[in-house]
Amino acid sequence: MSLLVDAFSLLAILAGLVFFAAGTAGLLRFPDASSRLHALTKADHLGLGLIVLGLLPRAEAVGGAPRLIAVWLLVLVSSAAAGPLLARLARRR
Amino acid sequence: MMADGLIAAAILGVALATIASRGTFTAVALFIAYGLLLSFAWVRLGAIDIALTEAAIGAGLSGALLLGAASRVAGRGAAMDRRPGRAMTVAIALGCAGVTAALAAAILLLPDPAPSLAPQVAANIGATGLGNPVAAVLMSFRGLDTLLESAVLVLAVIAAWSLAPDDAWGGKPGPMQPVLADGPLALLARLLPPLGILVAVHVLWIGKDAPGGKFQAAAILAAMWMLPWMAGRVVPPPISARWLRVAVAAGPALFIAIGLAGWMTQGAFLAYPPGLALPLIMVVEIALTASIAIALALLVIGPPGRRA
Amino acid sequence: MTATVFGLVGALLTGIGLFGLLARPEPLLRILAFNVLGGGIFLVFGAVARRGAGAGFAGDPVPQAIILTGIVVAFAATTLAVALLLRIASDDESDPS
Amino acid sequence: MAAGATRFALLLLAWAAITGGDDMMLGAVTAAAAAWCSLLLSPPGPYRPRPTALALLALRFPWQALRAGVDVARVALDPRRAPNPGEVAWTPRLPPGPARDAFLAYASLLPGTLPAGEAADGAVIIHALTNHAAVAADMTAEEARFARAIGADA
Repeated sequence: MSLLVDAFSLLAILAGLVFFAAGTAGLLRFPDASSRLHALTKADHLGLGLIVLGLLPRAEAVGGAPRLIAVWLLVLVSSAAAGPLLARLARRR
Repeated sequence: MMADGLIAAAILGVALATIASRGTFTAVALFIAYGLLLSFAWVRLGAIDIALTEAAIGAGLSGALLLGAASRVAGRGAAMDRRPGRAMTVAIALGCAGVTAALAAAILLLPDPAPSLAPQVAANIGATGLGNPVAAVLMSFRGLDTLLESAVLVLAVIAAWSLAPDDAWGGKPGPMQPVLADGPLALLARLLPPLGILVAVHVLWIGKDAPGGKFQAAAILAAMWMLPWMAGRVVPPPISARWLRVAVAAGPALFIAIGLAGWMTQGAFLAYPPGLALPLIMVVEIALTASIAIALALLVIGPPGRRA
Repeated sequence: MTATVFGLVGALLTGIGLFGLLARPEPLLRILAFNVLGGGIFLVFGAVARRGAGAGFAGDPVPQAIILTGIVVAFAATTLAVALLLRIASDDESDPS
Repeated sequence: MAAGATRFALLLLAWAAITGGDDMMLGAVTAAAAAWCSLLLSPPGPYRPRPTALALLALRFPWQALRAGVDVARVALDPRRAPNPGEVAWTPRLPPGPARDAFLAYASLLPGTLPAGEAADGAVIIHALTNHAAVAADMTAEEARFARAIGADA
């Protein structure tokens, strides 16, 4: 059972890292500011979401798991607002 | 060990890039990354309280302040010194290398076992009722430092305000903000402050037993106040408002009053009566949080500026 | 080990920040360099705190608390420097002579 | 009043999540202050959210986030695929205001779309990473779903 949980954690965290790497690759490779923002907002929060998913079964204290989810939600809200904000500024240049 | 090496290399690379960068905007962006990487270093050094403060104040509030400054001095020939000549640059580099070598030698030649006050803190922490040793040092063992520091913030606000041009004195702090009824910033200004209040109170309250406390909480509250302010959703008070001035000074004033009371009753400035230490410390913590939050926000926004 | 690594990083950052402070003529970059320098000093002090770990604490809490105080005071100094810089810039603009 | 009570309850729940259920008395005081702040910054709007439609939207979101992330990751990591960015003007049905802002923020997390400012005629500029042709229709469909969830389609 715990082996299964460990495998799940490992897989989810590895997948999360892949998306972080993809987001960074997009940040470096994409031609314009808005495309780079696509990479940051979409790949990074998915990566973080997968890492949070992988950490959920390992959260020790009571409240550890909801706190992890709260972190993800806050990052989601801030990236959802920051993406359009920066895209708007980049377009005005 | 590998994590330490990677973090160290990243910090050094970002610091070098900050110093060497051409544009001020790039330099500020790199500096924010520097602050965030430093907080990783603090986690590795077992100093979670410092990591939180560095991320909130060293990277967050400083970043907002410096980005604003960079956009306002961009394209203006602000007064500049002469660039040092080649020989002078080499001399400066040699001198700085000497400073680094001396500090590095001091680190490598530290006595073993290192001198430490940790046992004394552990022996006396029970008297404060606190579980977080850093909070105990800040509020009790070295309470005078914390008191002076909160006074520094009040003085910094006074000094910054006194830089306002004569015709702007008494006006609203900071440059004029355009009112944004809609848009992403307005959305954040609606959504985030209630959640930020929850997180700040949690960070303040948990600070008595775990990493956290007034500075981290005050930095979050300051950001939550500035956000609707920048989106034009709340009207900032003019710096002539009496309640604003009272609020900035109230926390340190209460700290001094309790310190004096300790002098009267216990015979030492800032001594807490036995059994009452924890409630008194928490009252001062809460009052200081409010004062520090307002002071931090006022410092980031800056003095009133000329109306364009 | 960790303490030594970050202590040496602090020493290097102090040198880097000091060089930027003295060698770069742009005022805002000097403010940034001053903060890089401050971060280095704090890290040196933090390495000393880490070596003083004991009595169940991950580091000596006294230097840790002083560093915390230092970060806030350095921030106050930075805001003041920025306010001065912006005031000078706006005076230059309104009075170009 | 009802809006205030709902927000208070949600914020108290958030407190319980963050703290793990400790100090609920302090949590109640804090949530009350936060709810007051929320009402001040964002007075209740005319819409009444529909719980089922909202839950469906929330359940659909992880799938959408996965699609969006895979989409970007494929373009970013595959050297043979290059991004083909472009801008599409799209006219939202939601009137300007918090509801439209919230939808546009939500849309920035959906596959392939990133709102990037307003055009002159009340349209919104959508920055698309690859597939421009389908963007406007997709946005309209998503907007309808979103409007149903927050009760803005009546």
